[in-house]
Amino acid sequence: MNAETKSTDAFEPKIVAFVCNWCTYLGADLAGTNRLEYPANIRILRLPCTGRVDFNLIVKAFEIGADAVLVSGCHPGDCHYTAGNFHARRRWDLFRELLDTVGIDLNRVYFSWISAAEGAKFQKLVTEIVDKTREMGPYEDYKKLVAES
Amino acid sequence: MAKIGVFTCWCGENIARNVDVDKVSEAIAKLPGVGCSMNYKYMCSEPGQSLIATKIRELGLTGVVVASCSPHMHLKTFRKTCELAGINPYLIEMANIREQCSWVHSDKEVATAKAIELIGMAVEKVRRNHALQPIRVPVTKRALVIGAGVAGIQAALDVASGGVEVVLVEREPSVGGKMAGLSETFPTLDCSQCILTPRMVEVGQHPNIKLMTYSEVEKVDGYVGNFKVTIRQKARYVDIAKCTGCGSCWNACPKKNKIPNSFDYNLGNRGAIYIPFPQAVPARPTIDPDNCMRLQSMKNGKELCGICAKKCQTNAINFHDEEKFVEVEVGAIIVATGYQLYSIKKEQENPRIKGYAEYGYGKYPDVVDSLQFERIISASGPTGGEPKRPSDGKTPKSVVFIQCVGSRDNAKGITYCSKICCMYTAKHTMLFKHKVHDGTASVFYMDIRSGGKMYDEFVRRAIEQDGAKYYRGRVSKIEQVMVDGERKYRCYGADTLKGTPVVVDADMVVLAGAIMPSSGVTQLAQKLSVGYNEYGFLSESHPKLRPVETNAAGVFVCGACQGPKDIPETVAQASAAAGKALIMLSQPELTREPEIATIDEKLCAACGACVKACPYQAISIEEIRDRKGNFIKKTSRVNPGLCMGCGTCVAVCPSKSADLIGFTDDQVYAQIESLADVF
Amino acid sequence: MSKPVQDWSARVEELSGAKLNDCYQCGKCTAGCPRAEVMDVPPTRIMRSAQTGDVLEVAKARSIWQCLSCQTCTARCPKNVEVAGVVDALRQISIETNTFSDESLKVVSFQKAFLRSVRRNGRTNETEMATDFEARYFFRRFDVANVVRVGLLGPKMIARGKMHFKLGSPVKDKALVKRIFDKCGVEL
Amino acid sequence: MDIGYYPGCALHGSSNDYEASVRACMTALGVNLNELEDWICCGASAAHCINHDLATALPARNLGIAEKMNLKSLFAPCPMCSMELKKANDAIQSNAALREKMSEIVETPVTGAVDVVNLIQVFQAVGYETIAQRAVKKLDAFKPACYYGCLLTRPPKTLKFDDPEDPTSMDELLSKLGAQPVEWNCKTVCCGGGLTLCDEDAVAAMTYRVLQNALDSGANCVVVACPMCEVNLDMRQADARKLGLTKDVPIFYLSDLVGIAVGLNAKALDLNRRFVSISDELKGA
Amino acid sequence: METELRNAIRKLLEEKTVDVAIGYGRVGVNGAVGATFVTNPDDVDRLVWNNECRQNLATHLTRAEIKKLGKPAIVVKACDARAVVVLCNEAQIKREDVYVIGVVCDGIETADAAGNKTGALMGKCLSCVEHAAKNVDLLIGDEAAAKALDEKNAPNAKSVGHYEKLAKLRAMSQKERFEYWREQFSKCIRCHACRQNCPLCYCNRCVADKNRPTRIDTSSSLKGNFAWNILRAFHLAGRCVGCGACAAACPAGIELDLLNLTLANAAEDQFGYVSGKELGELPLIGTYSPTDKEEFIR
Repeated sequence: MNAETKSTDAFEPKIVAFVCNWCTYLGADLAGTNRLEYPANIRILRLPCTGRVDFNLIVKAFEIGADAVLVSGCHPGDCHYTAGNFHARRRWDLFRELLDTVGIDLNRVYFSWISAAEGAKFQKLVTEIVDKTREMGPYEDYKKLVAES
Repeated sequence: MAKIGVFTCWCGENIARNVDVDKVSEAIAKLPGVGCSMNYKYMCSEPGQSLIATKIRELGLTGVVVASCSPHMHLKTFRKTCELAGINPYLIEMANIREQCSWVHSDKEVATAKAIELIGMAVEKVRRNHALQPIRVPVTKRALVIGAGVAGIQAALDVASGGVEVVLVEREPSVGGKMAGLSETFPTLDCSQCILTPRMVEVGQHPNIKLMTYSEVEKVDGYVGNFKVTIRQKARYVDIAKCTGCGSCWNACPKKNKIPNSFDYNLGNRGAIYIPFPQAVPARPTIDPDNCMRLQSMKNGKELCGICAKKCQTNAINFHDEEKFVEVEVGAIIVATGYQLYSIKKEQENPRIKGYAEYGYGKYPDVVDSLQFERIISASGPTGGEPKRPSDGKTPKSVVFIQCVGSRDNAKGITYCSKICCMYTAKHTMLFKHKVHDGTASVFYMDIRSGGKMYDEFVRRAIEQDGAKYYRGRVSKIEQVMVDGERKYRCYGADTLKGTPVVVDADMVVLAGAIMPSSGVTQLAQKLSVGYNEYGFLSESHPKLRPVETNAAGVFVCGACQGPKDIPETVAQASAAAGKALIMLSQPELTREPEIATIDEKLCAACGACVKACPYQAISIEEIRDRKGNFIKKTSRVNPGLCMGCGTCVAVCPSKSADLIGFTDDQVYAQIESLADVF
Repeated sequence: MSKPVQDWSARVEELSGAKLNDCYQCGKCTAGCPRAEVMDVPPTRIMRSAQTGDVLEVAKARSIWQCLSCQTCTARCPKNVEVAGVVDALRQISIETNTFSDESLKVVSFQKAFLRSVRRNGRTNETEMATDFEARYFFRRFDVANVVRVGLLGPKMIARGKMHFKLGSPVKDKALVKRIFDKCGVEL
Repeated sequence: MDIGYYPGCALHGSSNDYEASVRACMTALGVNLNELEDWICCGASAAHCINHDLATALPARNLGIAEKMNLKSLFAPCPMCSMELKKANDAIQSNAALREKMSEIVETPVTGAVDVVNLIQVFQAVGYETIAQRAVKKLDAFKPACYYGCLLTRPPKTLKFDDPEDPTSMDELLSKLGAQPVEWNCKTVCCGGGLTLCDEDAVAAMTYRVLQNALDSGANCVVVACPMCEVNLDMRQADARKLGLTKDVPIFYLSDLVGIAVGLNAKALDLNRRFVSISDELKGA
Repeated sequence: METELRNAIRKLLEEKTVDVAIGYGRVGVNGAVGATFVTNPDDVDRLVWNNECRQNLATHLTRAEIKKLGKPAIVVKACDARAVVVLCNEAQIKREDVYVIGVVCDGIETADAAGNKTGALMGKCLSCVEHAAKNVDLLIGDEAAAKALDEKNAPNAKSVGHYEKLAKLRAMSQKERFEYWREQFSKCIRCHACRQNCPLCYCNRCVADKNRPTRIDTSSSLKGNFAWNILRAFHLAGRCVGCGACAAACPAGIELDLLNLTLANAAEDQFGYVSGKELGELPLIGTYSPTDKEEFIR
C-alpha cells in the first residue's frame, strides 16, 4: 500500500484477484451497491472468464509481492461462455497439486464461484481471506526468494 | 508517445465522500504517460463528457481512463464520448472506484490509496490498448425454427409474416406438438385443437415457410448470420408431393388399429401406414418401418403385402425411400423443442432421477399420467371423449389426481416446480365432473400456484362449482385392491390442514408428472453451443433482460425447452423470439465486439489444444501456403464470426501464440506489474 | 394465554442429523405412516413443531412412542429429511426432560428394561427383560390385564423352545459394556 | 467363502430357529461363518429411542471387534442389527470427530471399514446361479409372498439395497429355485414387530393387513428375512384370525426355503417350532 | 535383440520403407550412448541396444532437420512410444508418416556425473509396468518376458522408484518442500536442456523466451527459476509420458520428473487419465467433465 497513506507499519495483506466479468465482477459490484464493507486489501483484475486465467498469472502475482491470490468466476452451469469455468476448474485442480508439491502455500491460493447475485458471499470471502492472510503474516518465503533474485 | 487523460469522477458524494479525489488526481498526474489528470462532479453528465471530449481534442490524448463506477454501468457511455471526440472507442479503460472502492471502504485514507492503485492499473492497461474496429459479418435473411409445437408454429408464422423465409423442422410426422393432443385449455376451456388447427394449416400453406416434418437437425456449422445447418429427413416411404392424403392407403392397411399410437400415448391404435391424428399437417401418411409387413419382408428379400401401394392412385408410396440430408443456410435459429413428461415408472434412464415405485405407474393400468388423461378426456381421443379407464373400459366414478409427481421432489432428483400442473389438474377435475356428474374428483396438492389472469378464479371454480375435493398433502403409496369385486386403487394420502391421514379408493389415478425438456435437447444444445441447466432446460442470456436470447449469438429460445410454461406464456415468448430474430435479420450486416481471440500464426505449433478447448468451435487448424500454393506450415486460426472472446484458448496455449484482444497478456501482466511498486 | 416458544430445534438437529428447515409440510410422512391414524400428533405435525422449536409440547405426545421406527417416513420424504431420526431425538428429549406422557409409560418402561438387560449382560436376555418390564410396569400401573396377556404367551413360547432363562453365551467383558453406557450418560 | 457373522441377541434367544436355519443353509452352501468374538447387543430397537450416542456406541463396539478380526464384511441375519451396524459404520466413516469419540467410548479403534450385509446379500455373494445349480429340490409347491418388511431396504440412504418401494431380490432368488412368488402390496409394509409386546391391538391389525393381502394375492406362505417379522407374524396370527384373517399362513425364513431347495430337512432347518405349523408338503418332505 | 533390431532396420532401409532410422549408437568420446541417424543400410551396425539407451528419441521426430531426411523409423522404449502417441494426438506428426520400432526394455541404468553406468535402474524403470512398447509397427524382444516383468512390478509400482521419492517429498511439511525446491532451483542455470530433451516441448518459440510481456524472468534467478520450472511442469500436465528425459538431461541433477509425476499422478487419480495411452485420445487440459471434483472451490 502507498507508503504515505499507511498510518502504521502493521502488516496489511496484499491480495490479487482474477475475476470473471460476468459473475464475480458483478458480485463485487453488487457488494458495492449494497454497501457491504470489506477490507481494502484486494485488487481486482477483470478478465472475461476464468477460462482466460493462465496459471503463470498466479505465480506472477506472488512475484510482485502478493500475500494471497483469489481466482473467482461463475458457478458451474452459469458460465457466460457455457464452459470456460469447467475448463478452469480442471486446470485449477491440477495446478494446486503442482503448487503443493513445489511447496507453495495453498492457504494463499483461493478459488471460488461467486455469482452476480452473491454480493454478500464476495464480501464474506474477501474478509475471510484478508483475516486469514493477516493471521498468517506476509508471504515471507516467496518475498525472500524474489528479493534474492 | 503515450498521452493518457485520466478523469476521476466524484459521482456527487458517492465517490468523493470516501475518496479524496484531489489527492487522487494529483498522484495520478505523476504517473508516466499521463498527460492530464483531473476530477469532476459527474463525469457521465453532459458537461462531464464534454470535458473529456475537449481534453481529447485539445491535448491529442492517445488514451483515456475514466475512474468512476463499474464498467458495466458506463463503459458504453464513455466509449461513445471518445468516438465523438475523434479517437477510437477502444482506447478507453475504466477504473471502478465506486462499487469496488468508495462504497465498500469507509476509511477515506485507505480508500484513496486503493483508488490510486486501481487507476494506476487502468493507466498501465490503456497504454497497451489498440484501436479496434467492430467485426462486420453479412447476414443470411432466413431463419430456422426447430420444433413445430405451438411455440415453433407461432415463431415461424411471426417471422414469415415479417417477410423473412423460415425453415420449420419437426421430428414427428406432423406439426402440432403436445398442444395438438390436449383436450381443452385453461382457464377458458376452449378446445385445444380448435384453436391450434388453423395455425397448423397456416404454417403448412405459408409461402415463406418451408415445412420439414419427420426431420431432425443433424449438424450446425457457421456462426451468427451465417449458419449452415444440415437437416436429416427421415425416410417416410411416402412422397408427400405426390400424395393427396385421400386415405385409401391407411384404411386398407392390414395392421389398421393394431399398433399403439404414440400420439395417444399408446392408449389408442393406428396402422403401419398412418397419420397420427386426423388434423395432421401435412395431412400425409408415414409408414412405420418397424411394423410394416412389406418393409420387414424386404429385409429377407421378399415382398409381402404392399396393399397400400396398390391402393394408391398417385404412386406416392416408395418402399425404397431413404433418409436424406439437406443443407440450409440461415441467419438465425429459434429453438422451440418443448417438453416431455417425467417418466414416473420405477425404471429411469437418467441415474440421477428416480422413479415412483410407490405409485405403481407402469404396473397398474389405471394409474395414468396427465397427458394420457388429456387423450382419455379429449373428444378426438381414443375413447371419443368418454372417460373410460384403460384396464376395462369402465367409466371411473372416483378419480384421484396427484400433483407434484416428480416436481419439487428432491428425493426423486427434480427440485423445481413444473408450474402448469396446478392449473391443468383443476381443468382435469372440471372436465371429469362435466362428463361424470355423480363422480368424485379428489386432488392431492402441496400448494396451489395459480398466478395468472383468471387463473385463481378457475381453480376456485373447480372447487366451488364443480365440487372437486382438494386435500393439501402428498400421497405416500398407491395399492391396487379389490373392494366388493371391483378393482380399486387405494391412495394413502394426508390432509395436512386437518392433520390426519386420508385414504381414498379410486377407480383411476392421474399423476401430474414433472415437466422435463424433450429428449435429445442437450445434444441439440451442444450442436448449437447453447448452455443448459442440470435438467437440460436451455439457458437464456439473462433471466430478465434477455429472456429469449442465448449466449450463442443468433440462437434464440422459446417455449418449454427453456423452462416449464403454459400456452399463453409460450406463445408470447415465441413471438418475442421471432421479433428478436427479425430485428437481427433486418440489419444489412451484423457488427460484433472486436474483443476476440487472435493467433500468432507464425509461432503457432498447431498442437490443437485451443481447438479442443474452445467452447464455440471457433478455432480450426488451417494450412499456410505461399503464393504458389506450396505448403509452409499449419496453424490454428480463429473464426471471428464464432469467437465470443472468453479467452480459454489463451490459457491452454503453451506457447502463448493465442492472445485475447482487449485482454492481452501484455495488458494483463502490465496491470499486475503496476502493483509491484505499491505492494 | 400462549407462552413464548422455547427453541429446541438446534438440539433436535444435532441429535437427528435432520435439516428441519427442509421440511415443507407436504404430509407424505403422515400419509405413509402405519400408525398415523391413531396418533394424537401425526408425523407432519411433529416435524412442524420441531421446525419451529416448540419441542417440549410435542415431547408429551403419545405418538412419538407409538412410532414403530419402520422408517417409511424417512424413506419417502421428498426432501430427504430424517423424519424417523427426529422422532428418535424427541424420544430422547422427552426422557431427558421427563416430559413423556403417562400413556407412554409402558413403551418407555419396555425400552428401558431392554437396555437394562443389555447393560447387565452385554446382550438381551428376553425372558429376564420381559420379567423386568412386566414387574416394574405392573408396580407402576397395576395393569393386571397386561400381565395376563403376556403371561399367556409364556407357556406357548416355552413349548416351542423360544424362551430361555439363561443367556446362550455370556459376554466376557461385561464391565466394558457398563462403561459404554456410563460414557454415553445413559440413566435407566 | 468366508464371512464375518454377527448373530445378534434374537438369534441366540427366541429366534434360535432362525440361527439353526441360517447355519444349516450356509454350511450347505459352503459359506463359513466367523462369529464375532465376544459381540454385544447392537442396541436394536431400544437404544435409538433413549440415547443417540449409545445407539452408535453399541454397534460401534461390534464394528471395532470386526475390524480387529480383520473382517472385510459382516453378516447380520437380523435386518434391525444390520441396519444399526450399517448406520453406525457410515456415520463413523464420514465423521472424523465421531470416529475419535466412538473409539474412545468403546475402547477399541473403529474406522468404519466394515461392509455389513444381510441374508439376501450373502445369497447374492454366493450367486443365485450357484445356488440354483446346487438345488436338488424344486420349490414348485411354494407360492410365497416375499416379505421384506421395514429394515431390509429402509432407510434407503443407509441400506442402499434393492428398490425400497418394490424390492425384487428375494422374489428373483425364489423364482430361480422354482417357487412362484406372488405380486402383492405389502412387501415393505410394517408388520408392527417393534411394538409386539407393548401394543398388541395395533400389532394385530397390522399383522392382519399383511397376512390377508398375502392370502388375497394367492400366496400359500410368507417368506421373511427378519426374526422380528417372523415371530410377530407367526405368534400374532391368532389375534389376526380374530380380526378376520381367513386362514393360517405359514411363515418361513428365506434360509428355510433355500435350505429345502438344497436338500435340507425340516429338522436341520428347525421348522417344527413355529406357532403356525407347517404342512409336510411345504416342509419339503 | 541388437542383431534383430539391426536386421529389421536394414530391411526397412533396403526396401525403402523408410528413409532414415533414428536409433541409439555410441556417439560420445567416451562411448556414451546417444541418438544416431542411419540412412544407409550398410551402416546399421552402428546401432546399439542396451540399458544405457536413456534418451527419448521421439524428440527428433519434430525437428525440421530430421524431417528433411524423409520418412523415419524410430526406435522406442515403451515410455518413448507413448510420447510418439502424444505427438500424433497433438498433430505434430502423422502416425502413418513414421515407422515405430518398439524394443522390449527391462530397465535403463542411471549414469553418474561422468556418464558412467551405476548399476542402478532409473526410478521410472523400477515402477514400470509397461516393458513392451504399445502402438508400434514392430516389436523387438520377448513379449512374454516383458509381461512377466510388468506383473512383477505391478503390485508395488506406485510405491517404488520415483513414486517413493515423491511420497517422501509429499510427506514433508509445506515449508520443507519449499526449502527443498528452493535449494534445487538455486542450482538451475536455465540452460533449458530439460526443454531441449523433452519430446513434447516442440513450440516454435517457447513462452519463456518471449518478451512483451516478459512472463518469466529470463535470467537465472531464483524467482525466474521457480516460475520457469512451475510453468514447464504445468505445460506437460496430462501430456508428460514420464520418460524422464528432462531429469536425465539436467546438468544440475534436479529431479524435474517429480514435478511431472505429481501431475501425472493427479491426472490418473482424479480423471483416470494416462497420457499417450491411445491414439486419438482427447487431451486432459482442454476438455472437462461437468462432474470434475471441486471441493476445493469456495
